[in-house]
Amino acid sequence: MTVILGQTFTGISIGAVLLLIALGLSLTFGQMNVINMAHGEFIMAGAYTTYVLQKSISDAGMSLLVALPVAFLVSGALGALLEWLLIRRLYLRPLDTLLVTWGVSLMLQQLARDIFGAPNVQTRAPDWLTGNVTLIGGADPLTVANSRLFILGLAVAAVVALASTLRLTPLGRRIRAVVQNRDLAEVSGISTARVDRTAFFVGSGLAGIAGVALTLVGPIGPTMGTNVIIDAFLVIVVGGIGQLKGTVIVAFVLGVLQSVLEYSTTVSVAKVLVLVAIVAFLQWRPQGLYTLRTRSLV
Amino acid sequence: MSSASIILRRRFLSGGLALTAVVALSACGAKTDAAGSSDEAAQADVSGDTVKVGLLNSLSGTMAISEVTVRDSLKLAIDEINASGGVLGKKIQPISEDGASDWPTFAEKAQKLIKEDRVAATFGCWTSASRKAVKPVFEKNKSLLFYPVQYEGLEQSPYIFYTGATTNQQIVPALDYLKSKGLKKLYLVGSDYVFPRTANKIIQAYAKANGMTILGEDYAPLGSTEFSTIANKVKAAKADAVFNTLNGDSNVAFFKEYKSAGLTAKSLPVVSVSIAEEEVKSIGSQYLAGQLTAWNYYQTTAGAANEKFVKAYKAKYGEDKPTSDPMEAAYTSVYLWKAMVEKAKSFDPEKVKAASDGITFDAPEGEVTVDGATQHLYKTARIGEIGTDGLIKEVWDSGKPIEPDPYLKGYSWASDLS
Amino acid sequence: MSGLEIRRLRVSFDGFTAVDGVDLDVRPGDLRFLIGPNGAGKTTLVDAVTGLVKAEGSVRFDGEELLGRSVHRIARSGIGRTFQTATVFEELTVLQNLDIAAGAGRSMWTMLRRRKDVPESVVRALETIGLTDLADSPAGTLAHGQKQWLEIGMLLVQDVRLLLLDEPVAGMSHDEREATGALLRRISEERTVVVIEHDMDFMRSFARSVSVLHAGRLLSEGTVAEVQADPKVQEVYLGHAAATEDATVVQEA
Amino acid sequence: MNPLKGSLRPVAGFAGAAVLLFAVAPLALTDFRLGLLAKYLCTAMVAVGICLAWGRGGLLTLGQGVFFGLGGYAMAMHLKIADAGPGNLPDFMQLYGTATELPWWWRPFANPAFALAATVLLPMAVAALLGLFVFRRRVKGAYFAILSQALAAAFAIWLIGQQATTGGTNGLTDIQGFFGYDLDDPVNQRTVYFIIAAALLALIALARQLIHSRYGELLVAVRDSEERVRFLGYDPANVKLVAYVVAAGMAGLAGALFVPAVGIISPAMIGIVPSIEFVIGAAVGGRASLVGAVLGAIGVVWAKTALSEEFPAAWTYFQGLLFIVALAFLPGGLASLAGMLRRRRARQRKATVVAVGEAA
Repeated sequence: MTVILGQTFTGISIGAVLLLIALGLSLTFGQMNVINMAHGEFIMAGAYTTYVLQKSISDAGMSLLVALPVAFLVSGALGALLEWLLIRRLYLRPLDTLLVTWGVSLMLQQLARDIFGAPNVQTRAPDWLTGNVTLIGGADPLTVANSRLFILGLAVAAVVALASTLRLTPLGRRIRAVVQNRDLAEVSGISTARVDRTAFFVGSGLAGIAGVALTLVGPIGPTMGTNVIIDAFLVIVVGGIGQLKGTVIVAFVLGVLQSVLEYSTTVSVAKVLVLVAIVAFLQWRPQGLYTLRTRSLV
Repeated sequence: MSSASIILRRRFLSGGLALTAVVALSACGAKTDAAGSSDEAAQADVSGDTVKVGLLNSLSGTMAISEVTVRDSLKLAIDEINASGGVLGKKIQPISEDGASDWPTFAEKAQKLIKEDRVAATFGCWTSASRKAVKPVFEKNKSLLFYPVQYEGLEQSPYIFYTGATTNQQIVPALDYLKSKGLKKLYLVGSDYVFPRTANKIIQAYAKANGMTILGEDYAPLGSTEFSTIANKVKAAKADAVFNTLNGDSNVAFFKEYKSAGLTAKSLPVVSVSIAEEEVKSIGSQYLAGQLTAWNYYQTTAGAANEKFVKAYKAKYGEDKPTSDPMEAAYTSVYLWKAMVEKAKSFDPEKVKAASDGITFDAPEGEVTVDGATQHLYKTARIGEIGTDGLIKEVWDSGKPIEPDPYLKGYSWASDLS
Repeated sequence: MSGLEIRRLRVSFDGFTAVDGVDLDVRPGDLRFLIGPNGAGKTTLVDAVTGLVKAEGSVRFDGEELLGRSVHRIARSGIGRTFQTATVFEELTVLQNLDIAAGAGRSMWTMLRRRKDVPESVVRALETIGLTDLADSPAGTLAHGQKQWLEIGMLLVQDVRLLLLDEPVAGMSHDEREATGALLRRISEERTVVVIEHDMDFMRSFARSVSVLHAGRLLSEGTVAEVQADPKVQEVYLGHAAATEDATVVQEA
Repeated sequence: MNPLKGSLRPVAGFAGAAVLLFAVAPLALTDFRLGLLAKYLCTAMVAVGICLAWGRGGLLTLGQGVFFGLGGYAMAMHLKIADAGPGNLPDFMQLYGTATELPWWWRPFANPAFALAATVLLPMAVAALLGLFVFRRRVKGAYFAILSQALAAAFAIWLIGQQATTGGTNGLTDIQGFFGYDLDDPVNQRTVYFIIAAALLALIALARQLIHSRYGELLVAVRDSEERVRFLGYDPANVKLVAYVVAAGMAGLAGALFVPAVGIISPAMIGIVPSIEFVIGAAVGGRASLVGAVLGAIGVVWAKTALSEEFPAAWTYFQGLLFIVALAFLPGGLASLAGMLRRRRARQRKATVVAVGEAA
């Protein structure tokens, strides 16, 4: 019983990491239909931001909290720059965007290697994040790591913030208008170019926040982004384009599925099985869990 | 190798395939100039006043993290040797090639070094996979490779010198150490590749013979960074110690998760065989303090040779750069080659091999001796404890260099292994 | 009975009903115009007939049920359509466009060989649509009206028995409209033709019969004169050109 | 247009390529460089398939590594069994495995005819199965690309996990013979090169035939407007499936011939990164042009070897930059530059003709 509960909690915490990574993509890929393979490197930028800040702010907790907004700005600025330099020329060619941004991701990785060195770098986690909370005591205590709870909280906060931005603010309304009908939005006086850039800024900024979170659980190095990017894209594909709720549900479902399968088989087998499950799922719902219905031909 | 003899040394020409008749014609025409010489082993070019050696390391890709440090210490040794007069009066000219963390590329670059650059010897490779990829290249061309990383044993190529530890100089002593401390229930965690799987097979056999129990064995794909489930499994198993053969990035995620799960070096110590000073630096002593490692060398190893090595390395590459076991083995390998060449008075690989037995060198790790029969080194095993300062402090050593035994022939419990 | 036979057709998207129980019969030789204000469900009806959207009810053509079949199977049973915005294969030549349209039934062997000569039907279609001179130009370089003709030509070589045309004369000049109308009239002698159109003048000139859709339902049906006299239609098209004047035009035609 | 010239040009092109590959290259290059060229030509074979599937069919196949690997492993498994000799296990199985006999799924590969057929048919069968699932359900564009990548990753992970039977990360190494011929012998190595060169030319001819056939026209039609094709009575899923399966077969053959040329096949050739690297050559040279894709593929791997010998870090920047420039600013690849030049020349000629006409 403890095992099942424990794995469910583990799954939820894996899901929270996955969600945080995929959330920015749900905006750039899900809403704007841009496949940005350099998203992983924006995550990396967020993680390195934490590392750099910790050099000047010695208190680990303080630097982590400061890193959140700073990483958002750093990665967001990188994203907006990328959008301005390249992506805006490619909105009609999503597959070319994929390959172009893959090239960008290669260059950013090498840049990180040249700046910070090829080896991973370390950050210190604040003491209040290294312990764990006991949920069920006894001989086989069920514990949840503080860092994982922190990430879960961060993911929930980011989802709420993104959802309310999209729903309640003028910016959100503009983004949704552009997603639904670009031409109409343009003639209604919305500067689609500015909306695109802003949306890209926010989506990439969220990657920066994910990067800060990842410093708590994983390595910080030039290749940290590539390790997670495909999983994140799969979350969006299965969740359905343009739907935040799909992303949230699927991130947690895949997290739990992965952790349960890992427990009962091996990590390798679990990874392969999860992929098979995804292909099978797409047979059933080729457009993902939730879809926006449109009447367009393409 | 037995398999080679089965193949007839046939040529396509004599086979007379109709399909390739035209092709064969032009093959004949083209053959005369090149094939005559390349039929034999590629000759090292030692005609000038320099001698070329190859440095074959991944300078890009996932393995670059580790292999660049090896390349750096190889260069350090070469510089030192050149400054003191070179080898047989010739300056060493290193030719560095990037294996790009890709095994077929390693094979390609090894060929280039041997055939195009005509190097006298090659130093490098890190992963077993890259070594397996280049092994036939060195054997076919009768050229020498010095391999500086601890590995899984069960190999003895006539053209490779293994200057890192084999299993009986690292894993077996680590198990002896655990046994002596009364830690008898082990959990095995490793990356999914050759070294951990073979190491764990050896550990299983050792455990069976020594009254230890293995409570679980888990592998994560190379580069995997999600370890919460494995940490849960380890925690639930209630073992005495964890034997860790994870590689690279995975270690960072594993130790962060390990601490989060409330496991400590006191409650459940981890013995790692792939975590050296460089890795400690990237994981953070916050997560590692108190955990154990098994190697033949630490930056803190006592002795004048090591003091000199550490000082020279830091002077050349930076004060914050630690030295580690594979770096030390690489550094040592160049000096060993120099000693062999000088003893043989020739760069010819066959003569160098013949001269190798009994060569000793006062290495940073202590004295090492080449065992000509296995082409491995006598090395001292050392167990270290990671300190809060990020350095590894030695807590036990084998007292004297251990004779290399790559096939574990001297251990009765290992008779089924190969 | 042959021709197109639609019964109780219903199409809904996420709770919104675009076509709400439409019955429609179009006989061979008819040139039926489908009119109605924006959002009346005209295009959705055509989408349903051609299998693009899921629908309830029944759609039969020459006695065969179409609903539930996949798009390409419906196309193979002799039903072709065009789109509001002309959709031709821009990177292929006019000839290649027509050749592809002519070849849905070709064997694997034929497909894997080069086109040695131009099929007879393609030559005829090129003449019919007046693009013989442009046969080797990429379709992307055609003028808007020419693209629409090419689309019609593709339906001709496809040898469909039912043509569903979505605003075929939008953006055409007066002469082009006349030519298109004449072409449609000729085609409709052997086939069933349904045209969605907003252009009332064009409709009055060429329609043999008219169905009016409004809010997903069939509002009125009959000849141009009958439909224009229908007060329900006048109500929907309130503010449009006076019905009486239109009626006289129709009588003259 | 001059019809005679139109039909002669490809023949002349093939003849020129044949002279280059069969006479000039073997005479001009050392054995080592010729071996490298053999490796590059294998990449070019994959690019031929990519040109068909992606350039013509719009299917961004980011999983070609899987098919390359299937072909390579099928070949290498046979060669390993043959190297070991009858009754013996391949060396790595003795080392890492516990089994005393060949696993059941290895056994058929002992038969050379089966193994040879499998190098092409196995990738094609896998592609057909996958394509059937994916295309029928109209999973396309980005979804297809991402699924392909995930597939490549999963296949590599699976192979690595099966160390006792697949050699794990090491892959299958130390291949000594090729159907009884010693690969150590430079003459045989040279013959392997000739086989590869001939196979590449054959694949180019096959792809050319497909591209210029009615099917090739239909494929472009599907790429540009899948829905429209459907309304013409075709099932686009089948049209795409053919291109995907043929491209998979080509990648499989390339993988199979890579094995005797390089002597190793490993999961390092299969995952996400190598799969993308297969695409880059075609993208740089011109995805829709056969000549462009082939030359692009050869050029890019050549640049990789040349540049990474001199400046390993610079290679990464250069590779990234290649992707960006080729795709963002020159979507037709270098081949489109040639096309532009030709058009400009044609315009100039026309202008001259007009001028002459006016003068007269």
